[in-house]
Amino acid sequence: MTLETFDTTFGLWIGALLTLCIFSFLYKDNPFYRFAEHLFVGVSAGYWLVYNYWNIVKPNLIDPLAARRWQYLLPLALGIFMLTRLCPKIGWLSRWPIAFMIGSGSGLMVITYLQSNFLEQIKSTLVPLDPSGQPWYVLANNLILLVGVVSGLVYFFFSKAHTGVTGGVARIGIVFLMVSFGASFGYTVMARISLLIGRLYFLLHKCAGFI
Amino acid sequence: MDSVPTKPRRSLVDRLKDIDRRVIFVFIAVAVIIPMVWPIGLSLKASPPSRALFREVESLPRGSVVLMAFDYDPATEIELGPMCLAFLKQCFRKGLKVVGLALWPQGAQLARASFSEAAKGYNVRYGVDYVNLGFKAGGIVVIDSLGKDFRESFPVDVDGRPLSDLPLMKKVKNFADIDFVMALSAGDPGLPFWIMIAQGRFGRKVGGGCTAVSAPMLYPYFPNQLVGLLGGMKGAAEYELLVGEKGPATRGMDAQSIAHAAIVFFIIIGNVFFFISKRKQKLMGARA
Amino acid sequence: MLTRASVSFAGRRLLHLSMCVLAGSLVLCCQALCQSPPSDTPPFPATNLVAKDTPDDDGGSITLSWTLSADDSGGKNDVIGYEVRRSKDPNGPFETVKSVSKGTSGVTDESKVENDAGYYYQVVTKDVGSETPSTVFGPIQAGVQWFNLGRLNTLIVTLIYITLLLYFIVQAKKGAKLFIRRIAGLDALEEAVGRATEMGKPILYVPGISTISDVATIASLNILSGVARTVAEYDTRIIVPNYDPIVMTVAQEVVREGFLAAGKPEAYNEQDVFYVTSSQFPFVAAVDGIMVRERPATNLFIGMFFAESLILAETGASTGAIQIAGTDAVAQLPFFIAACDYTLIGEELYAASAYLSRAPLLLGSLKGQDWMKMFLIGCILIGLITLNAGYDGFKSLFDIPLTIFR
Amino acid sequence: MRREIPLIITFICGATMVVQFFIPHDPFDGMKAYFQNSYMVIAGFAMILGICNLTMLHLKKVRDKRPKWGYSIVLMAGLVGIAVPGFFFGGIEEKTLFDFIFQNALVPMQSTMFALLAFFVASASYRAFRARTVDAALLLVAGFLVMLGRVPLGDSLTWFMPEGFRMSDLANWIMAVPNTAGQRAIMMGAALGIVATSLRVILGIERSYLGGG
Repeated sequence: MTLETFDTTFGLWIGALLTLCIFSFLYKDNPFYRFAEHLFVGVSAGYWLVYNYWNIVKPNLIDPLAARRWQYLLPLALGIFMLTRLCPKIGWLSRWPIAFMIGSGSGLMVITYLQSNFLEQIKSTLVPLDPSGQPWYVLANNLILLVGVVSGLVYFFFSKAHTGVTGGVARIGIVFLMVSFGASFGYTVMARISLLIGRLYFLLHKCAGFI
Repeated sequence: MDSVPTKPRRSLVDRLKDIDRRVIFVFIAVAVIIPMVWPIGLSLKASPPSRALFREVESLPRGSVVLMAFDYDPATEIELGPMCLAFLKQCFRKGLKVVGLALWPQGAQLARASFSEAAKGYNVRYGVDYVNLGFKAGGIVVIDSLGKDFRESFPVDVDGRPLSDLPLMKKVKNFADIDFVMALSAGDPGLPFWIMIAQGRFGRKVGGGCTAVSAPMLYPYFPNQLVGLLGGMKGAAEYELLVGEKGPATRGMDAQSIAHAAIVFFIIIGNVFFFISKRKQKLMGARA
Repeated sequence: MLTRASVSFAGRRLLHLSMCVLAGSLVLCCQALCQSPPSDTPPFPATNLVAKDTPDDDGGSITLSWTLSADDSGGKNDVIGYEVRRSKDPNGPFETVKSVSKGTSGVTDESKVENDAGYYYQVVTKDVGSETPSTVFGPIQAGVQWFNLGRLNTLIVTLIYITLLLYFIVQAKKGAKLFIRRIAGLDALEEAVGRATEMGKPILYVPGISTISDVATIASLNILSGVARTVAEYDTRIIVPNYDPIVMTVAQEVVREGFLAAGKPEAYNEQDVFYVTSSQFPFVAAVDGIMVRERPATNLFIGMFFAESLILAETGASTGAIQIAGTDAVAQLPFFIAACDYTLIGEELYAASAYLSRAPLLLGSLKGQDWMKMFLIGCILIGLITLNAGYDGFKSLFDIPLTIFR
Repeated sequence: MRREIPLIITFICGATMVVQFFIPHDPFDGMKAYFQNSYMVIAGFAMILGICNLTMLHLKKVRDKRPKWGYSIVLMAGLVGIAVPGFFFGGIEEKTLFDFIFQNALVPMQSTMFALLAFFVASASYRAFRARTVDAALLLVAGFLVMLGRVPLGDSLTWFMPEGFRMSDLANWIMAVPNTAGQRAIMMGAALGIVATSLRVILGIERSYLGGG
């Protein structure tokens, strides 16, 4: 047995055991699951720490600073401020980087969402209703789409009680929302089953050589 | 994860209505495992896109060169891996030469495994009948560069051997020497780029395989830009059927259909029990 | 991870389908015409070459367009492609900056274009054995713009929205009475906290698995602030596992302040607001563990969620907890609706902080949101009417980028 | 001051991000990239904070010999076991110890956790897809039809219908029309909520993230 095949076989066995540990949760909480869960959390936290260093902190901070690009001192300072949380006395300084992140994040969201979810969605809702030259069902579909979007939006009116006309339209909106939820659910079922098949194939074929 | 403790003296219907979820779990597990171990071979008819792909490859003369793209990762291997195996077996049986490459980083390793698995039982040699060029980042740019010279993006193969040492690559310079392109793709970069460049710009025949989720988006390319398409596990199972090699997809497809049926069945009985108990409650209410 | 984008694909599918069919038939036509044998005579040149500064950018780019050669998809049809050549001198020498395949009638040149330098361009039509240059166009300069006209519509919508929000906020400040409809999921919050107190069990609050820059997370932390206060008043324990260290930091502040506001700062236990890991499934494994071991009476899943939503909600349901979820992740809403007792859908999540605090400023902005929705519906209706009257100018106002000024 | 400065920072950063979107000219054109880079760096530092929190929590459990403290040792072992080789022995390239642990422990557990969904999707549909109310009935019918339309069974059940009106076509129609309408309404509404919340944050109206709503 060469080192490489040993590696592969050993790795497969670890993978198989951990897979079974996680599956055991379906029966009930048990020491095997608890073991796998804690290992899982520890390893993934360590993984992210290392990954963060090599893929973010090093190329985006240390390398540019080593090349004397001083504009990177600001993120360095903010990053260090973030760590002041560790000493309670000056912990309030960590609010600065947090404010920076929340502020720039919010600013980006304002324009991104107005552009992609407002303007673009309006545009894709504007479809010709003119029956000439189109089969009747295209027209019908476009009308249904329109009714669905408008009534769905009315459901989200907060400053009006859902009574009278508003209530009626909002009710139609709920119908569309419910159909949409049901459909999305049904659409996903098959993909989820393939995930399980993938896992079982790993166990039965690659590990046990069963099939 | 125990179920909610049940009150004593509940009727059978009530108890079935709030069945312990672990019972459902067992049914699902059985519905998936049994067909995987003992494939049933539920009647499956190859759809036109799968059949078209099969016929196209069958019609290629012996010695033709097929370029195969492994643009996926382990997460989608269960869907795309079986397609790849069935397709490679067809190529090896027909005496076609296969050049593999990957636009996804983990594709190169998957290609290595697939080649060695498919090569079992066929008299094929690495370098002569098939090569694995490995991974190259860049997506559409890489595909574009193949039109000029393979060596631009892939100066060496996956193990670092220069292409000049590989007999097969001596007669393959660029797209002009490729007779067929087969792209297995799980997303971006993937099949649409191959269609755009290899088919659109260089006029190569392109076939493809994709996940079930992205199949509806790619079907419209068939048959004008794509000579054939395999969609998800179903497409893979169809191809296994055509090639005559019942493999993992046939098993998986059986498992998927039966598990799906099990869920449908549970939804139906859930509603039946629900209505029975509702009617009973109504009757009891009327009596009281 | 599943993304928000993955769900909107169904909507675009029809459009995509028709475009693909169209593209497909075009290619077929080309192939059919390609059969004629190549010849040695040079192709006809490309004509009407025009170059202009690429609009709405920071310079370094020039956009070119031309009319295809008569031998491209017509005539002898033996054109294989075009080369775009550039020089600072009208007499050359010209260097090739881009080559494109046949049938292409425009490119953007971004290869080391200096701003405010005069360039001359030429397009060379190529067939197998020969080539024909077009007339030279120039000089043309690349420049930097001060305003991106292509985004004017986004700016106008932004300004309208800000005005509406500020107007109603000012009204609210002046003391205008503002109504807000019932939101069942939020009404249930207090009841859910009360139930946990009665049972002597903790409450679990998961603020989503995203970062602080996701507005859904900020909305969730706003709700947490209200929940923490109620929890402190009821003397109940609250457990907040976190996916992101910064969200954890903020969550700690928010919960501590909640206890402080309820007058019970000593009851706050910082170890109950903790970091787990920034990886989706290990995080879920840990939260599942908490649910089956601590058996919280109430689970709140509020914020941004991905494929793990159903794992959390089903495990929670199996422990018999009351569950309230809230997210705007369209792909995950169906699972929360199926497995939780109450679900805040989309915008309801963002209305929550106003609903819970009844702070007039927040209520005012809610009113502004409703007016913006009216504006939106108005745009759709006007657009449909004008479009069906045969005028598509209104629809083009929503183009991204806006091209009416080009 | 402890509260004002953060509010000012939030406002300036938010306003800058909005403005840079409309102005391609210097100095705004590079602003977004610079902010995003800084954002990632801060997040990188914050990771240390997270790890410290996790470590202290579990070391405390071990020190106090709290119930089941042994699992905390497993967790710490996992953390150290992958971090040490990742930092000091070979980095994160292929065929390192770090990569071995990633491929053979992390990936299988991740996929298995994901695969649990196959079971949960079944149990959730058993409980939720019941025609208790009109709304639930709508959910049930739409879900059921789409599920059937996705497998060959659905089309065989509707063999008597003309081509184009079978179960799979119906499922596709539900996905393309009512489903799109519902999702679009949610997306537009949510977008307005997101933008309003962001603006409130930038303007300092919503400030509970600083603690003390």
